[in-house]
Amino acid sequence: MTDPSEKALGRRTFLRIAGALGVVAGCSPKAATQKVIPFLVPPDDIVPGTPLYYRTVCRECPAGCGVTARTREGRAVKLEGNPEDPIGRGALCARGQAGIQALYAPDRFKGPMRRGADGRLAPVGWDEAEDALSKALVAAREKGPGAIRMVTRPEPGSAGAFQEAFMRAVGGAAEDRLVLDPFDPAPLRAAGEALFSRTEIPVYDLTRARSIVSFGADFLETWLSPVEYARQLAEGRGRVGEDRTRLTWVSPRLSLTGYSADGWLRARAGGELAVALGLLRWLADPANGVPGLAPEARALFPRLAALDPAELSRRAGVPWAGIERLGRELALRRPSALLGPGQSSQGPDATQLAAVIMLLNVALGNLWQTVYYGLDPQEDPPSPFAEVESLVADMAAGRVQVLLVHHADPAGTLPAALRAGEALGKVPLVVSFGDRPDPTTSRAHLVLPDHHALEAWGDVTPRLGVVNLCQPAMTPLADTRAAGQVLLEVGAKLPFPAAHFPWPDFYDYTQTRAQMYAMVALGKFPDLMAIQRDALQRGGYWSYQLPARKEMPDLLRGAAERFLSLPPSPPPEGGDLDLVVFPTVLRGDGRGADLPWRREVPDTVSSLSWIPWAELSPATARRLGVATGDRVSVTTSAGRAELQAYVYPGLRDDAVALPLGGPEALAVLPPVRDGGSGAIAFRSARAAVARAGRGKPLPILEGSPYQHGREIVRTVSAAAPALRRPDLSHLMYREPEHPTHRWGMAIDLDRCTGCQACVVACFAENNVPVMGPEAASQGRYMGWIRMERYLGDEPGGELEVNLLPMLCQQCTNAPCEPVCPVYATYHTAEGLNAQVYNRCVGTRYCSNNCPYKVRTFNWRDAQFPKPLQMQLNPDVTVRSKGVMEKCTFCVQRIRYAENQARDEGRPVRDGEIVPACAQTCPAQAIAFGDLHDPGSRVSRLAGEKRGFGALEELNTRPAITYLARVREKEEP
Amino acid sequence: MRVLPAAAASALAGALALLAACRAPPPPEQPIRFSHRIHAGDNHIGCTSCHGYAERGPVAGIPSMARCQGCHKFVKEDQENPAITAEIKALLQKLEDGTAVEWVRVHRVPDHVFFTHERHVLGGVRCQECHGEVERMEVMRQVSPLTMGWCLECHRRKQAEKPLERARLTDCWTCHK
Amino acid sequence: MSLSFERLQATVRATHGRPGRGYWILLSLSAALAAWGGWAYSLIVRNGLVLTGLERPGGWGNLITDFVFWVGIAHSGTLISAILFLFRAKFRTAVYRVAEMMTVFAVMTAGLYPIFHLGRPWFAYWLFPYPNERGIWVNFRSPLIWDVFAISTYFIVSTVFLLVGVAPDAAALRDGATGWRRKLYGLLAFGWRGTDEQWRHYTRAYLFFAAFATPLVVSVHSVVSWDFAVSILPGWHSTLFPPYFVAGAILSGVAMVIVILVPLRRWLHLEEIITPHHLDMLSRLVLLTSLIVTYSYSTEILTALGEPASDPERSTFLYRMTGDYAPLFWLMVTCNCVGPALLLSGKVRRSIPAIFAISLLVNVGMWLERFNIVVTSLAHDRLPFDWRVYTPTWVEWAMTFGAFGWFFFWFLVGLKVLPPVSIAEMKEDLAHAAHASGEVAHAG
Amino acid sequence: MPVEPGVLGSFAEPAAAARAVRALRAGGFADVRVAMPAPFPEVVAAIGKPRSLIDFITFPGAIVGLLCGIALTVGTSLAWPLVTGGKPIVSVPPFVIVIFEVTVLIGSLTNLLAMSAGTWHGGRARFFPAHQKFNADRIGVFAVGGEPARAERLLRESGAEEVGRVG
Repeated sequence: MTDPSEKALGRRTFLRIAGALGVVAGCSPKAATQKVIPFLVPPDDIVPGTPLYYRTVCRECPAGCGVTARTREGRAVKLEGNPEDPIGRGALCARGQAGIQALYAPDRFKGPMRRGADGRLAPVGWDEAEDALSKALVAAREKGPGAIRMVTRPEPGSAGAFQEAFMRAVGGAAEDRLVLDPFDPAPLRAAGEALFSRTEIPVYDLTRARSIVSFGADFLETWLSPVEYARQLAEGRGRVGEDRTRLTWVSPRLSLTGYSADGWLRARAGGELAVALGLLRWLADPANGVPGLAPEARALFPRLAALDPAELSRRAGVPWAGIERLGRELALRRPSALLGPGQSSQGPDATQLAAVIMLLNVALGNLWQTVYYGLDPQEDPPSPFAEVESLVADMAAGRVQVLLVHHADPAGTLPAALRAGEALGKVPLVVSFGDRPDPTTSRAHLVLPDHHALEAWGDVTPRLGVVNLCQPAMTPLADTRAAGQVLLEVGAKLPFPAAHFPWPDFYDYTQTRAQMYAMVALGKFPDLMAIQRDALQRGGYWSYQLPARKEMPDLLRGAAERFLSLPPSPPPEGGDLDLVVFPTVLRGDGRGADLPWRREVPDTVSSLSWIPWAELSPATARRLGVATGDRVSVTTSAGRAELQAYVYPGLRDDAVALPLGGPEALAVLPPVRDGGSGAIAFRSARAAVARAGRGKPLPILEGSPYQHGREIVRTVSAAAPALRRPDLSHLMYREPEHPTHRWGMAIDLDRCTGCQACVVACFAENNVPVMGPEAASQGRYMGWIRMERYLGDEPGGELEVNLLPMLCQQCTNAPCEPVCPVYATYHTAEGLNAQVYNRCVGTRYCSNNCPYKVRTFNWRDAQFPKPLQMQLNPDVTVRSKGVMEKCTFCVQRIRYAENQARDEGRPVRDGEIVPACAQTCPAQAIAFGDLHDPGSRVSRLAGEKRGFGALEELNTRPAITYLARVREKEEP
Repeated sequence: MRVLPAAAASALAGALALLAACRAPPPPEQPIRFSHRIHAGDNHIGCTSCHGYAERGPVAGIPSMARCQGCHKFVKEDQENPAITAEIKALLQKLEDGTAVEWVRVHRVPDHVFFTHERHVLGGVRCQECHGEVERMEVMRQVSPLTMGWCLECHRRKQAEKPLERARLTDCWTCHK
Repeated sequence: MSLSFERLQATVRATHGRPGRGYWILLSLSAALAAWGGWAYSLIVRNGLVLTGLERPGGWGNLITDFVFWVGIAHSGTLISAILFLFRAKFRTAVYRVAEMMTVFAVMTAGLYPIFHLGRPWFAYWLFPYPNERGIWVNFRSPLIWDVFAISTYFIVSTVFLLVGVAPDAAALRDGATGWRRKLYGLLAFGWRGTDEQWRHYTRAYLFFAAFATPLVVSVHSVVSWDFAVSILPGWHSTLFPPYFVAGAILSGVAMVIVILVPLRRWLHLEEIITPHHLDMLSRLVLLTSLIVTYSYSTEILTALGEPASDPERSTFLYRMTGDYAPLFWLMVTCNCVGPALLLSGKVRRSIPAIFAISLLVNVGMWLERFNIVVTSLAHDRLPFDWRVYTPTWVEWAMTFGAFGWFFFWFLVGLKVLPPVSIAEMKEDLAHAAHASGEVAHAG
Repeated sequence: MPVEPGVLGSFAEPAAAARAVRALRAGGFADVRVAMPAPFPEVVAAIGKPRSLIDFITFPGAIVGLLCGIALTVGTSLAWPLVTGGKPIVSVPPFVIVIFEVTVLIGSLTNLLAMSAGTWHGGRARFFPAHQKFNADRIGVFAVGGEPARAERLLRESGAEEVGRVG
């Protein structure tokens, strides 16, 4: 029997043929005879050479943002956020943008495989594979309970539900199916349980918060729902003065999220709890007379009074004054939101930290203002970590006969100290539904590759009232099958009646569930079919709204008290530095972190790509005799890792920081748990760091991270809200005129978080080639946008991080243009700085003369290993070696929109043209439009007092206006 | 001052274009000897009724097999001309097998040229202006050089009519992206 | 001096005698070096500039440095022959032929680099304005196009100048020569018979050539300097560049002449013709131009240091003197400023080894000067975040040294076919020297 | 083609040759020709031929070059006006550079042509009896027409090494 998606979409198989029709840019121009193969039957919704969009869901992280997949001639070429989806609202993060590369990954499995006697995986037929599995299941069931286990990523939807059904059918208990999320915010759930008996993840609405304090929760990178929270933070930004949202970052390390903060409380690793308790103490203290404090909080003071401020500030590693300052701010600025813990602050006392933070929210009356319970769908929540451990133990003890692994990677995403890899080796039959090699599939005996999300049916419920629907945007590339489908077929082969499911195939199963959702919306539409069609076109069923304040969970009596004492400080063993591990946007928890874009695009904080690194503060580096680029060994009680050092002033002197998402950090994590929730304690170890010799040249982007007094990135404050701009009125020549449009862009640096989503989007839209680590270390990074990150004015000076997303400024007086001998670059009538690849001879003079250095040169021919070339955007030339290239403001999109407008006989509407970077920006920091149209959003922004042009004193007249970051003085 | 070199350049372009046209390769051998003369000429079938995408997208499109079948399920032979009957038989065979005819491509522009039929057709450019008197062609062949100078010559002419709103017609990015 | 026409002609013809082993060794060495460079370049053509050390921001490196260096070398020739001709500087006669040969071959070398450094050299012909089917021409606002015109004009004019000067000598040599040489000189003499009617037009035309060449010389290196000066890059953007570059070019050129003449006069036994007096005169030229160059250095630096600390220009110059490339900078200063300063003393000027050594160092220094200008400025642009150090790869070095092989190969060939000194003009001088000293200017 | 009839004397010294030329011309020999390895000023003076008129070809040549330069730069820029760096389509300063180079190029090439044309006449075989030593170290004075005897005498008197009749 065939895959339902093929049945349902049989038509799409023709699109492959259509591919032959479109002149696909990039293939070498040959005059040799070409074949043109017509359709057998023309698909009615396809016009070759024009895009076709499908709504589906991003599965790169549990946030579950809705996406729109743009397809051309039947192949998905670009992912964009679904503007109707309440979570992402049309935005997508860097990882989401890169998701499409998993679809075309060259190393993707071509079909089912089985490990032969020689220990190698060999292709095998689906029937044979499924037979093998069913036999094994029958045999395993004889061995009694717990012999058949399943590890899966959170699947809040059909897939999960069906897995549960299947496991029941084969006689498994609920805990035999293990939901694994390495970044599971279990402490939040545990704290909710303890305080309000609500085992839930709270949902935040930061739009209303006037002050936000994050205790190491990287809510702009990976924490809970980063795209959503980045947008919410941005809504409170971009204005000077009182009503601008203030963000305070409490952590030993200034992370990317910290870059958006107005204040950084350099708490020592583990000091976050002391800070939180200190805050609570200060707020509850009647002496400080904080108005409108929740009575519950006041009641806690007697207990809190026992805490000695001096001790608190010692444990926190910050002066008491700093805590008081923050307390005062929170007292004044209501409502606020206090977030945490995140991975970097998730220690042995994570649940207590989570609870104290929640108590602070309660005390300040943030509950039901900015912090909500009752929105966690509690669909398929990650299992308690204790279960993970017991599973590993069972596997090691040989009690597990069959292990089904579904898009989880226990061997590659859990601390090495857990020895999950070894344990897997003890299981007779490991079955993986993974579609790409990873440490777990490399240990699997049977690989039954699942579809990529863009090839499959399904649904995801990330939030109560949000159901995002998966639908195939294209026919599967390889001989893969939906995991649910495989289970269904295996079930049919099993001798247990319970496993013979009523649905002919998995597609029908998803549809029956879809009907269930559709019921809700019934009435708005004549019939279910209409609802389902509509939902499929729009991408989901949404009845999402923040709950009204009535169902207030009251603090359990006496629940708070046990969180109000400082735990004994841990013995200083294992080394003289605190080990800080932190997640990054691009590496995530490590799954799919090897995708080309995710490795090529540099991390904003270190500007390093391709490799993991160890951060040390300048003072510590000096003490250890380490310079950026040297190899250092990081040793803890758990293990040792050797990486290259990056000296970073945004880190405490008593800490060393490693990025998560790779084996290095996991190797040094000791098997310590959070007391309250049992979750992994990412923050517990102390590490010894030693120099281990010189390293290879670093694949680093940054030259000097200091502005050297040049005022490149400018800032404003309430005191000085307007910028002084150079007088450029004395012109030598008349400005070239732009008869129709003058395309321009405005980038709000007060909103920009440096999340790199725009960069990856640009790679995807413009066929920007990936050149690899050597190229990166040679300064041959090809990205059309790069995140320039300045740490201050002079080395050793005050740390003031300023981001400057640097892309072609489309100057009116572009220095690059007159120096080109062959007119390969010039100024168009619409004010764009055109680069004509097929005219370029590659003198590189334009790049030399570009003050912004935004032009990238093709030092060699770019490689797009099959089938990655299928992702290439047919509307953009693939550049050959020896050619200069650069940002074009996505001219292909401009021309597309202008073309549409012509067809409909109307002028181009403002906001109709959206370059890839602007489209995906979670913070909506980028605006694009016509500067001639005074009503356009970009014109309004360009006119703001915060506006400035990069290096504008050169009179290049950039078309990009940067809106200065707002830096308020610390409030008294 | 402006016209002289422009004239020179375009004259030269024209000359070269002519040259290119002259040394255009002989029309390629097609798997089925399809005759535009019979279809477009004798039977007055409009271009877009087969090349359906010409008004909707960049690619004009080769008629689908289903489209052929539309007529040829009735037109199965030609009494007076057995040769034609043979060709039709060949097509019918293909339709029976449910396989597609692998036509040999006649018109092609390099990959760095982003040409769109839609804009030209909707802009009122007659198909024949570029493809020649197709309805007279027994065998399809390329009549225009499809070189940059040749495109430009027309673009310049059209731009001269409305210089302002047609400024884009001589913008490199109109064809190269 | 008692050098007769006979002796003179004999000496010159002697230079064209059967080449010895030394000659062949030198020739094959040069050829091998050139071939090595050629091979390196073929790698670049096949794999792209990925094989160089270039990056962003460092878009230019060794290759452009070499280009400027060789254009500089090419300047001595026309300077010595044309400008000194107009100034009627007597010492010119003995040395200008070698200088002119050098010029032509140096331009032949320099001209290669703009093509070598292209990303797509197979489209190099797009840089020439020719009517084309695409109807698109070249951008005359681009300094690179000025280069195309300046360099090709300079090449053509100096070649013509050389050959015209050779004609009478060729006639003189033709009569004594046999075989292919006779044919060749017959060609080069193009019907020269030395009649008054011919001299009448010849002398006049020669004057015009000189008159054309002189401003050309000045323009060519000004244009090369504008490659940098018209850009907005700190360290390039400077009004000082044209005179500074011309002086530098002459400095390197004359130094190169000395470096070549000193061994040459020994090897070809031209001591009588090219006397220490001539070398003295040349080294005075070196001294003069070196002083101009030194002045330019100091002006640049001092004006930059006058700026506020935040000024990129200032930062760039400080970087040159103290940054990653500082050693090269100071070596350059030693070679170009300190070394030639020694020539102030007549004793040094009279010591041929000293002159030779100093000139050799000047050539090293001048290459470094161009490297400094090209590379350090790019490595230290306006956005500190992009600062990056450029280091050449072996491929670039191969092409740099290969150029010397290429140059000397042609020069050695040239020596064997063209008279290394102008016989006719020497005769003229001799006649008058003789006349003055009343003796008969021929072996009776 | 035979050399025109006349008397040829060869001299070692420019001064002597000059004397001979003057004597011959004083003696009524209208057409006195000289061949010499270098343009000895005294001899040239003695012959007293007017300055070459090459100027009148070279200078116009340069002007033509100038015009070509202007036509090329301005013309081609206007042929497809592309704005670069906000500078005018016809930006004079950069064009001047190219125009100058073209002027020099075409100017010196015409100069070359003019010279070749000018020297062609004096290079013909019949213009002067071929003798290689006149390219080497001797100066030949050639009196065309007139009384050969007188010519010989005058040449000898002015110190000719050899004297002979030709043609």
